[in-house]
Amino acid sequence: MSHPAPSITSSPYFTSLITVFLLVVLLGAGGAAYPGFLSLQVMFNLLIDNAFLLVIAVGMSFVILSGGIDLSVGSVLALTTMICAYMLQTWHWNPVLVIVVSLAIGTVFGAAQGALIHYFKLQPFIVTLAGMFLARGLCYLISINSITIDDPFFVAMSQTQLPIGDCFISPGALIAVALLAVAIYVAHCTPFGRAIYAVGGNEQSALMMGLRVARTKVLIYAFSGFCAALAGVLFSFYMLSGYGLHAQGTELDAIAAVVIGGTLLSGGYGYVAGALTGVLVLGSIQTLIAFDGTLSSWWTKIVIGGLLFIFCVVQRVMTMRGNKK
Amino acid sequence: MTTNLSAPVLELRGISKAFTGVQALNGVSLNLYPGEVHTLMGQNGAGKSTLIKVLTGVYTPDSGEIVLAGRSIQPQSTLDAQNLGISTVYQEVNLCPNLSVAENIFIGRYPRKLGRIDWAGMARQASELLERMQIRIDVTLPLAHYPLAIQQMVAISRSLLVSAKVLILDEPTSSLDEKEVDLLFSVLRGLREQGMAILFVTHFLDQTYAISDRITVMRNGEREGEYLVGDLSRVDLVNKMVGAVATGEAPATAVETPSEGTGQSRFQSFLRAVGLGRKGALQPMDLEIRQGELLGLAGLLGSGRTEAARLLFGADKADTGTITIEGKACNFASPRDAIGAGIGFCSEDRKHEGAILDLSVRENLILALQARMGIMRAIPLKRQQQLAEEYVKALGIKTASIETPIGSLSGGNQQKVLLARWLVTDPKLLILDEPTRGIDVRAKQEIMDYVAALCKKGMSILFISSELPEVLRVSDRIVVMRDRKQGGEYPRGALDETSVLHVIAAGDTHVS
Amino acid sequence: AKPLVIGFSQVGAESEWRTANTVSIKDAAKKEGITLKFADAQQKQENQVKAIRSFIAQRVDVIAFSPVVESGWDTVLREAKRANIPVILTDRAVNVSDPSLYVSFLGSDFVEEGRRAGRWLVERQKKTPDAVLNIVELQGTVGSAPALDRKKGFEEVIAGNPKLKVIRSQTGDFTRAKGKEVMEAFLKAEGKKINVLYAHNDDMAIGAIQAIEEAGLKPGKDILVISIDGVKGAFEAMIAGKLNVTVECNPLLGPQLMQLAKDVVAKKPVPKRVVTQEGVFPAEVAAKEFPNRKY
Amino acid sequence: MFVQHPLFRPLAALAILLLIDFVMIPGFFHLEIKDGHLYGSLIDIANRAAPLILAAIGMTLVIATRGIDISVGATVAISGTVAAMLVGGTMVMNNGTPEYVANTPMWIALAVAMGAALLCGAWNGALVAGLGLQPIVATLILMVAGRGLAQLFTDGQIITVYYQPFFFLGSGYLFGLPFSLYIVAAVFIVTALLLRKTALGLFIQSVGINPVAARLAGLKTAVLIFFVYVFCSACAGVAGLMITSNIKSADANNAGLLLELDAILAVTLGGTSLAGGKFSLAGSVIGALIIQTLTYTIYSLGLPPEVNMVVKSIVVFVICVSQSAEFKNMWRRAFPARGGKA
Ligand SMILES: Nc1ncnc2c1ncn2[C@@H]1O[C@H](COP(=O)(O)OP(=O)(O)OP(=O)(O)O)[C@@H](O)[C@H]1O
Ligand SMILES: Nc1ncnc2c1ncn2[C@@H]1O[C@H](COP(=O)(O)OP(=O)(O)OP(=O)(O)O)[C@@H](O)[C@H]1O
Ligand SMILES: [Mg+2]
Ligand SMILES: [Mg+2]
Repeated sequence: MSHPAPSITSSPYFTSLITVFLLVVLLGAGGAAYPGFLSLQVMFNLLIDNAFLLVIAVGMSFVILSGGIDLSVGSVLALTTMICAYMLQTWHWNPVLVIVVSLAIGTVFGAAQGALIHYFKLQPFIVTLAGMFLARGLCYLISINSITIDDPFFVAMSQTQLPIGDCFISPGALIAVALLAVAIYVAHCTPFGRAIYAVGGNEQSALMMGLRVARTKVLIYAFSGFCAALAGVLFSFYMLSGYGLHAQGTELDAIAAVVIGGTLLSGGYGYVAGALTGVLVLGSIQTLIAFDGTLSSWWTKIVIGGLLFIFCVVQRVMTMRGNKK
Repeated sequence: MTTNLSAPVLELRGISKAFTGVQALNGVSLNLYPGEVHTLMGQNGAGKSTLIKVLTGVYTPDSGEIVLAGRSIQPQSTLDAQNLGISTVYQEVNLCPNLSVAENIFIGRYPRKLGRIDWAGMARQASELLERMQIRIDVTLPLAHYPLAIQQMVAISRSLLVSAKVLILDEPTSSLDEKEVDLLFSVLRGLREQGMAILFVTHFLDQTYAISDRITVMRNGEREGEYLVGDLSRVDLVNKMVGAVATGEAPATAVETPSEGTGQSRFQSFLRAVGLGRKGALQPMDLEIRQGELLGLAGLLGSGRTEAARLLFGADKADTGTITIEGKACNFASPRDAIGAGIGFCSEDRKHEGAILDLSVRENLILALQARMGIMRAIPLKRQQQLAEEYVKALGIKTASIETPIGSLSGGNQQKVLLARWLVTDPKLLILDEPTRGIDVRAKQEIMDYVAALCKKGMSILFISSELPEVLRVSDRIVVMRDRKQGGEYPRGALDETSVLHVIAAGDTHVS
Repeated sequence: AKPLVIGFSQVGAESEWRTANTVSIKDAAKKEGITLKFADAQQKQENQVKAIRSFIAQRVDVIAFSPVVESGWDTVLREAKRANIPVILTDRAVNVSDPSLYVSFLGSDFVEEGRRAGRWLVERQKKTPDAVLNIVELQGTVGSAPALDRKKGFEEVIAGNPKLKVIRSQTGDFTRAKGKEVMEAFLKAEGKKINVLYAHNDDMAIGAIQAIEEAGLKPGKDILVISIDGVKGAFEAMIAGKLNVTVECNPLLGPQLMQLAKDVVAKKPVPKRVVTQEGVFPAEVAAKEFPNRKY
Repeated sequence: MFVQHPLFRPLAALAILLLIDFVMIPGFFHLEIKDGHLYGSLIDIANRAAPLILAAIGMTLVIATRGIDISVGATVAISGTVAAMLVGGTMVMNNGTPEYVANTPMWIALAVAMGAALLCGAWNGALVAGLGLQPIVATLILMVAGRGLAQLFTDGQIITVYYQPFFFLGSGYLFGLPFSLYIVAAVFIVTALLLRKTALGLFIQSVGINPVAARLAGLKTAVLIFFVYVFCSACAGVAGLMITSNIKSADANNAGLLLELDAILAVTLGGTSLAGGKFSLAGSVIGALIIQTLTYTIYSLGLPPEVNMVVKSIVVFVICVSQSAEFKNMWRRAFPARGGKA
């Protein structure tokens, strides 16, 4: 098409750069308004507290890039915390084995959803919505109580603070960042990653070009399931408990993070690294509100909505401007 | 030339395929020999594309056998077919618009370096590959940046990359102009020398005779016959496609004389564009379209014809210039405004900018008319059906019924429906961007006659086509575009094919 | 001197009860001249953890919070301890390996509330000693601490009485709409067999009362209605004779919390557990008590 | 053929659910006359499904344009609280008999509440159609902030309404049937007529399937998309009034919570693709009925609440899979004899 195609196509990096720029502005504004906001530890806390969200958002990026959606991730996260807690506390399994098994369960769960989506040509939204109910429901079947984890390995992972200067970072945050790095590599430097983009661009064409669409789609959802389970493990480290009500609505946060990071929900356009920006934006908004400390519950919601609004609108307007040039 | 002594590399035996309501293929057989270019011809909806899709695993045949190099095969997917050594370019461009041009060529078989994709190497190879077709573009930009013709070349390049035994090209030349076609043919000839078997679909008789060794003619889902090129005259070929008794005259050579050059003065100015331009797309140009005139827009690929048309129609916003219609200044913010002023625009990219695939023929056909009438004044169903039936008949659209989704029509028939969409609105000015793309010889003739008749009744037409002879034949006046700007304006008869090419190539040479 | 700074992480604003709780704390802080850093967690534990981390980063004097859930607080509380910031729990308890991680817990005992509801019913049953009372239960959100505890306490008490039988138990998510919807289904399925409704909070009871009325029965008479919390709506229902009893769960923790915080900072010894004063309000006293209700 | 009709599968799913109820739950189909109106499980289901049906009708059009609206629940909360606050009413004890007085005339209250809902829709529409934000983020903003606004209005309290006529909307009866059903029927019929008698249906589908082509054919795509979001919010607004009226109070935090998910689920169960384009209004209604029947069944069966979600998810999986074309093919392959004879 000779006319200017959808803005994001004409300068792929542009939106992402704007997002980063706006994030910096957001943090700067916070620093100016609240003393102590711009300390290194607060920045690290952003990563520590949102490690699980970042992991989920990475998986979600793959799914969204392929033109799908995965609503089950929050529930799979909760289910994983539950499974971990149950296996550790009731069966007293070796923690490493527990982690491996729960990651495997999450992966299989995701793959099963992917298979349903692909082979029965079902809509991702509905399949993963049912998957969301199922995973949540399974939590309650294991136990409706929360289960506290006191396994020494988990406790150590929870309480270890890796010092950086006079600040610290948690192992969970490092795992999340490592996963992000791997995911970026996979998305941009491996045929599998490119197949994801191709499927997201046009599934029919991808099929006609001879790509293994079936395998790719099942793998994408399996990966998302894996990420959700890994996030669950990180969450177990973080909270040291398994609970069916953990991480409610996290799927929406993850989707929002990915979309704010510049990825198009219709698939095919965006960067996995955008997940990090998106997560940091959401995290900074929350931190800002916590530092402010005067907002009532409803003002909290309104302000989150308002900041999201400003952010999205500025991002959009700047993108349009930039592309006109 | 083919040696019939060698065994066929690919044999189709009695292939049948039915869709709901249509027997698309009925016991079709075909032999494809190594080292030949085999052209498949037939009217729109004859079953050519379906045959190719059956052959490459997109559809499963209801009955029949596919034999490749003596072995019976049942490809389940395009991937299967590729692995078996069958490389295909389908009729509708099947590439990913979000990926870069280079990726579209290489996806599925990336050059690797230390296990990871070698981006630089890939871009280099892609550029080289396209350069062989004399296309010099930035291969790292997304495919969606480029016009359809470029996309088609990319699809072809992609298919050439595989070391295949069989290469199938379904109407690869439908939006290419002569230069590109020549380049493509020289590549194909090279491949033929190397013993590749090439199955080629086109509606252009010239191209058929220029490249084929053998022709299979299809009619109504059946094989009419298989001929050596030398044994079949053009007239015979057309008659066999159409299924009529020989009349002794090939339709393609019939010359229509729309209006005499002397009648110029009877045209009144309808639309006048002054300094119309858009940064990066079209340099400011002047254009006048007169009432009842068929104005041809000639030029090479990427010369800016489509862009000019889109600006006139308000599909893109012009940075500079003014448009006046019948003396009144107009400012089109959207296609809707242009339609309100009596303009219609049939886009060259039917898959992305024309057809609403899941909707029926009827709904597609009345869409623009309904849009113009507004949302509240729904056209009564009876009237819709009547209009649809009328145009299906007038343009010879082959469809099971007017309620069939347009997506299940053959490519050429979709094109006719989209043309009809604009004809029903009875516009004062109709902009046709490659309107006959993918339409068979006979129908093309009929459509152009139809259009010319409308012109006589006072409709203005802006006609864009990559087929120079066609432009020359039907236009009252020709504007030549070059490098995204106007390269001269010529009255009917002032140019012939060579002189146009000359103008396009050399600039403003004045031809008497 | 510098005003005392308290960081308080609230669960959310999911019910009237919670809102009253928030208001009480904010008002008390203002009255005492204490700077309150308030953070709303929107019912998510992870948000509470984030808020507590940010309180630590801001070096507040005291951290107080109403935990969304009991478990999972070890790590962040350890961080608070390392930063030498005392922690006070309100409303709900936590389950930590090291009790020194918090200095005091101020709040109601959900199990006890359940027991009180049960005891009222056991007393009531004595009036009609021969009749079997069929109970339907509207639980709170599945897995939430008040739902689990109120169920547990109630069951504990009625377990000894063979005439009291829970025949249906389903979650009503603590809301009026769900309470009504579930009660409708109960009424269709069990009909006149239902004698008692036990709802884990007033809102569900109020919704269910509407369902009972629409079924042509008289709440409070044909079906006894017991609920917990003691919000205004419940008192109105009692005055109208539609609710039999509500067990109070006092949200007005503000003044007590501020006092505790001041004591903690002044290094005075504080009790590890402060139970709030709560009553049981049967319908008979409702009219008299109604004007005293603040929420 | 009848079996190939797109509504056949959703209807069959609903029928099977009802059949299970018939077998498992005694008296499920029992209807009696109580206080001059029909009373029974079926009436409950229809009554309870009414807000969901409304939300699903609005959502169908949004989805048909390739959009999505996740702010439906927040809009429900806003319209509900606005109406409840304005109508309000006080219970005045007059010689021991309670009397009810409205604060604001009810029709004004309803009009303002609907106005608020339309504003929500206009907001969403402006963000999606005007600014070109992605529908899911555009509506996420209202989803988050809307509930906060509603709570701000009410100060976090549950607003109880003490004004009898207001209750008619959600729990009144007309000719023996719940009044809400008449509202739903009216909205459904008006929408269906609008789609049938004007070109709206054609335009919405065109925009959903191929927005670029639709624009080139002369459609006002932006106006259409804007309208669709306003319409969806209007439906949600009515649903909010209904819910508020039904429980005689407005609970800003919980009213319509997760209604958007159920509405989307209803639309998909009804056979409309989230990819936009072809849609079925009747299908969405059936989808909503399926969901409500399922919920009611779970309550009636006496299952412990822990298994609610597992049961729900499995039923959704089964319905979806059995509706897919691939499943039909597999079935045919597995039982070729029957397929051959048919
Ligand atoms: N997916 C489908 N569903 C239903 N009918 C189809 C489908 N694909 C093709 N057909 C029908 O099969 C017949 C043959 O179509 P096909 O595309 O093979 O024609 P063609 O010879 O390639 O025509 P053209 O020259 O216009 O491309 C047409 O009548 C068409 O309507
Ligand atoms: N040979 C080429 N080399 C580089 N760019 C090209 C070439 N051909 C076309 N283009 C691209 O063509 C676009 C403009 O084409 P436009 O569609 O306006 O011209 P056109 O004359 O209508 O061409 P077409 O005949 O393909 O419709 C530009 O975006 C340009 O990048
Ligand atoms: Mg074809
Ligand atoms: Mg062009």
